[in-house]
Amino acid sequence: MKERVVMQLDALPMHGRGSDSPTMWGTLAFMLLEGSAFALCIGIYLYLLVLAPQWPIGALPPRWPAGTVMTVLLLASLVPNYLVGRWSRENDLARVRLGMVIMSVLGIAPLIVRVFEFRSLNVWWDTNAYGSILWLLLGLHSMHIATDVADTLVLGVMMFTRHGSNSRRMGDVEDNVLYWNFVVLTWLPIYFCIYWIPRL
Amino acid sequence: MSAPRSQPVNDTQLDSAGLARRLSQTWATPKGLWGALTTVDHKIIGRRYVVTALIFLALGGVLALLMRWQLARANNGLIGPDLYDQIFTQHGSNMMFLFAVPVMEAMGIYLVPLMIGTRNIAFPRLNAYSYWLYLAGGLMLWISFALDMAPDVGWFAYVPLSGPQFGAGKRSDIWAQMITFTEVSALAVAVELVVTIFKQRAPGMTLQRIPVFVWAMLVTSFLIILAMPAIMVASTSLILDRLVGTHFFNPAEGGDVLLWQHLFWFFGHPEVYIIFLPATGMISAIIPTFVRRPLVGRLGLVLALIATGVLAFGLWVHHMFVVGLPRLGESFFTVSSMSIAIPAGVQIFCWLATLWDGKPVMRVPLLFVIAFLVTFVIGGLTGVMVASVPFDTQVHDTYFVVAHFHYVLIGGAVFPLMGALYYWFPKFTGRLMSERLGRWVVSLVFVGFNLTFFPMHILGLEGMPRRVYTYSEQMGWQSLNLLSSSAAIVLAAGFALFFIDLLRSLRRGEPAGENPWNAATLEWATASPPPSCNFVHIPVVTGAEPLWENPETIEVAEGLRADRRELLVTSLTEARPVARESSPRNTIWPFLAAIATTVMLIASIFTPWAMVWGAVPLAATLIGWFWPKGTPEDES
Amino acid sequence: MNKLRHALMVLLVIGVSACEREHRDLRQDPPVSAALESVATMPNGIAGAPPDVYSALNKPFASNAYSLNQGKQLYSWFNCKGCHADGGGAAGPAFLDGWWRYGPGLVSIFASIRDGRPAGMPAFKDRMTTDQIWELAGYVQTIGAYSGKTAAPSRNDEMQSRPSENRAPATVSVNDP
Amino acid sequence: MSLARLATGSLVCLSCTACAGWQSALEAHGTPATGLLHLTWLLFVVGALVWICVMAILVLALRSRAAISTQATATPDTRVERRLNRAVTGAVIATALIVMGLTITSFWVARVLSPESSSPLRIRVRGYQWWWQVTYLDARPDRTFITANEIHVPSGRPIVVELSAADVIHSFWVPNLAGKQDLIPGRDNTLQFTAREPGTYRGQCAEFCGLQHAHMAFLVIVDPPEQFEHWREAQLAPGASPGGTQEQQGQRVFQSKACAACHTVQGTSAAATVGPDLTHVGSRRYIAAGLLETTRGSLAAWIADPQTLKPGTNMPMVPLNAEELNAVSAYLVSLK
Repeated sequence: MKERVVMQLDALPMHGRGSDSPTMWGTLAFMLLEGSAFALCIGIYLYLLVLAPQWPIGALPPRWPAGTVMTVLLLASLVPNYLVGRWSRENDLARVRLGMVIMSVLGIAPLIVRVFEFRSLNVWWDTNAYGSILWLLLGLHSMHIATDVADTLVLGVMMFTRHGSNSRRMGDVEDNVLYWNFVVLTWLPIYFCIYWIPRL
Repeated sequence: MSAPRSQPVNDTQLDSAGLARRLSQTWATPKGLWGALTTVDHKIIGRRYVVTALIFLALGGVLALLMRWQLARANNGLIGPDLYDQIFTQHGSNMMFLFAVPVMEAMGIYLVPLMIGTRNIAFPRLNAYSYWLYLAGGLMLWISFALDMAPDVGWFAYVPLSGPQFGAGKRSDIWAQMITFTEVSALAVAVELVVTIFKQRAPGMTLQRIPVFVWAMLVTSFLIILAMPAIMVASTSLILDRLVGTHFFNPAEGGDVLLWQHLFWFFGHPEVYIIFLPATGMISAIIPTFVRRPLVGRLGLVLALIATGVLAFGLWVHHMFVVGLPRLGESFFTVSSMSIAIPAGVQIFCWLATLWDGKPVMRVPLLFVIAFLVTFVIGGLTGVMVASVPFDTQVHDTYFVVAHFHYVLIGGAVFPLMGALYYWFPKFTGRLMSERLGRWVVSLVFVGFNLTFFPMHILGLEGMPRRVYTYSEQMGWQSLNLLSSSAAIVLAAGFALFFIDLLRSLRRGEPAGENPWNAATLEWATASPPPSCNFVHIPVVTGAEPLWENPETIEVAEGLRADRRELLVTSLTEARPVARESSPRNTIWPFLAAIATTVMLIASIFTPWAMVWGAVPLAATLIGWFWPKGTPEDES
Repeated sequence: MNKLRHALMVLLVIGVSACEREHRDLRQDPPVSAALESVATMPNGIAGAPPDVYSALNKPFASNAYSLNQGKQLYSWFNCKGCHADGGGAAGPAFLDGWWRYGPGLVSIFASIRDGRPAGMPAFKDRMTTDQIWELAGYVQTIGAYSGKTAAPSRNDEMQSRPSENRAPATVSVNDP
Repeated sequence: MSLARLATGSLVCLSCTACAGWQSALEAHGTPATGLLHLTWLLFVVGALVWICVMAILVLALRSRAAISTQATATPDTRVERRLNRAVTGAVIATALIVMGLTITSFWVARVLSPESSSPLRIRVRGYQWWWQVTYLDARPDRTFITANEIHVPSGRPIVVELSAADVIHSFWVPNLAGKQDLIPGRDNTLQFTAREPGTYRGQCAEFCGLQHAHMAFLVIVDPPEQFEHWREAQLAPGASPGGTQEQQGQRVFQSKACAACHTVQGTSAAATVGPDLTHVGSRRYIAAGLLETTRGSLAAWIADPQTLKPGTNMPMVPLNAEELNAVSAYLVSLK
């Protein structure tokens, strides 16, 4: 077919940021996917709760200190997270490097606290269905923290290499910031489910 | 800084022949094994997906013939119960997870980028990874079948039969792990399609101008994203119950047997719409071309797609009408199950109106559309019948339901798929499939299908339950089963002829130009088979039927670079150009990551620690995958 | 070329072993069952040699998932729980601690079940068929196993009393909380 | 043409197989099956009418022909477009009305068919892997008894079957009398029906439950009320003591061999509950859950080699010599 040129594209930037970046939309889609998995696990928790004559089954409710420390830690990490997002939008390499180090630390800390959380659940995964769903919920969220921390660490190291000064990497930092917000926000309903519903 | 970068070459600096040569070199996939393992071209991966899925269709079909042979006579000794259980479970799991969903997604992978005028799918490396994972899952299931350790608990593996106490050995674990393989690959493709359709449409392709097939793939992708996590949570908890002793489905320790059915069918019913909606998209693409006029009620069709997608999540309990749920719950699901017939009605009537006003061209793709309309309406009506709770108590888990879902799956999805393959085969290979053989295929398949599955409605009402490996001669089911079994041979002959035509036309098919059917959508604006970069210049769209509005010339945009892989990112609703995004080159990392995932998943059937030490190589391959390679695609 | 042949050989071996573990042998020919009866026990009735037909059958009762699962069903059907509980031991001795008063061998467990033992273990010679006794013996051996077999059965849909046989060694985790 | 041949073919098959319909939903001998049969015919007629209308539209729409090369009309004129849109909207509204009508009919039928009736006969059916344990309850404990695979009920009286599962999910379904209801481990379901006229109606497990799901049948034998009471008294009596010498030897073999370790015969030392209760096995029409008619020969064949007849069954192959086998089968068939 003959072609008739009606539009020139060379003025466009070589890499879109924010809602123009396909990777941001990809992150959103994966958040929707994992969000529905979390919602289903909370659904299972409530389904088993409704069925059980007494909840929690044959165990004391989990000791809440470790979980609360985790929640405070995660919510606190939102502040540096927001800053890193803003610095990356401004392509400020020095501050982003600092921010990534902070976010790496603020990613590993929850994993350590999470070990204490597992010990304060007062139930094993194979004790009964209550224990099983508790460990599934906590395990699934821990996996998401671990994968996001690994992503933050790799991205952090990358910012210190020659690849760091590329605006594409700044886009990746923005996506990582977006995903960490998701990891923190999905923790809130799980926290309420695990620690406070048995005490209602 | 790194080695001095070569001067950027813009497509405006080259003449059209030089540009085509340079682009095909930039987007090329090397020949040989290394090229095959590292390709990220959506056309190669899409074609590979379709071929693999069709091989699984053929294998599953052979299993169906074995079942029909065993059921042809009462008290037949051909196949024992253990092998029969493996065969019907393998037939079901293979058709649903290894053929139907992947082949519909594969048609999307191949066609969506071409129909929206872009050069590759979004996240092409993820696309390669998804194929390798799908292939690994398929091989695992079929090798287990060859080793007499295939799952034997039915394609929906109800607990407690598939649970820790009654599911001896590793058979149910293999089923659950096959789910993990196919679901991760399906989710990956769904994410790619959503982002491709949202962000990489040709300039000017507003929401009203998106082809209905692309709308169908978009709604299907959202169905996958929201439904598949349910089956992944279900199969994960089943493996945890069997391997580390959790109690999700153990009634004695607070679990519940029905929790499995709720989780499975919350995914199960959207799954059948994940298979059906792309088929409606194919019908909506074939009909306009073969009646020489645009679709009637295009907006109605798109809204019907969305309505079907939303309603699909609200009717899973109609699979559980006889498990003793409270009557109020069941009646809610009767309403939702019946009401999903309305969007289906909208689609059927829009197609009929288009056929009514158009000038039908009796070529093979339209014959398959007619076969679809005749068969699917029967399937849809029996669907409305089983939505009624009292009637369902008589026909649930009988051959009536087997007949219903074959009418809506073979009639509703495989017929449109075969029509679509006849329709797009020239675009895939540059050659037309044979019209003469095609007519034989349609008639054999149509007659064979109806004579095989219509008697099953009667068998079901006469009390023949599902999944029985034999029956006694006193039951009076002998003659209908014999009719069904002999007709299955006609159906198999039809499919065999279809595969023969497919293979024969690869070399000896009549060469087809760019647009053999004078169709309207963008994929017919480029060569057949399309060059590696799809479009030398990105097309600009001004109407819903671009090639019918100006048949001779096509408006294009220029300004993309030719020395690196570039495609256009546009805004979500108006498709305004916003950026020149790069598309990754060939890379081996997705293949290595898929191998690491496969090793981890298969090893985790035997020991839970495999998830821990298996994660290390997986992390390594993922880091290798994402680490920037310093190619021109990385500039910004 | 021999690298490929070597890889195929490895796959074949894995395949055959998987085949053995997962095969459902529903019917034992009567002569084979009769042959399985002839166990040569030592004079004190503790250890002994299995009949050679047992190894000809490729030792199904210790490695076949279906026969171990049937053994677990027989364990609850014939009320072994009455004296041995879930393996923790009550009136009868425990199996979980991995200490076998009459030896850990499959033959001595078979002999214990078939001929009974002095301190109160009844003889099941006329109460169970030979295949059933072998299946039960194979299963009882997995309760006290130190490392979980791939073919070992998983938990029952009953109250949880201890980690299931496929999560051996049960002894270690039974003691801590 | 193929459709016409198909329709006549299926109608012919329909007629000749209806005679053996003792497990067919198309033969109703009780409530709610009769109501369900009417609903089936209604749904079939409505469905057939809708299908015929749609096919008529399709055939008429395909009457004109064209070649693929004919020029496509990119923008058809709006008047035709508006007329077609109105036709489609009309058809969709018709679909909605039909669907609403069917929904309301379904609710009405569901409500009509499940009346709460007074003083039903309560029978407890418990599903095992691949047979049915039937327990007749009574106010006085000594008048409750256990049987297997065959359920006698009085005609004309409402029956409530309490369903529970011992291992996996099964489904209790006797199409001539009622729709199916699942037996779910950990849950108690009930099914209610009333048999109108006496007769023998066959049912079968309808939820895949493992190797022998195909041979897990049961009979519902509807007797006139006084014949039912007579049968019930007979079932309460302990097992008949063996008459002839062969039957006595059979009883001795039964008690000494592995049989007594799984089965119960009331009034004898055999009291194990792993397998079905054999106190009145001779009076049942079938053995092994509807697999074989009850005769001395079938009993001998079943005891001699159960795995060949029902591969995967939990019944072991107890080694008996010919004389013991004859004696045991004579004894069992004498337990009327």
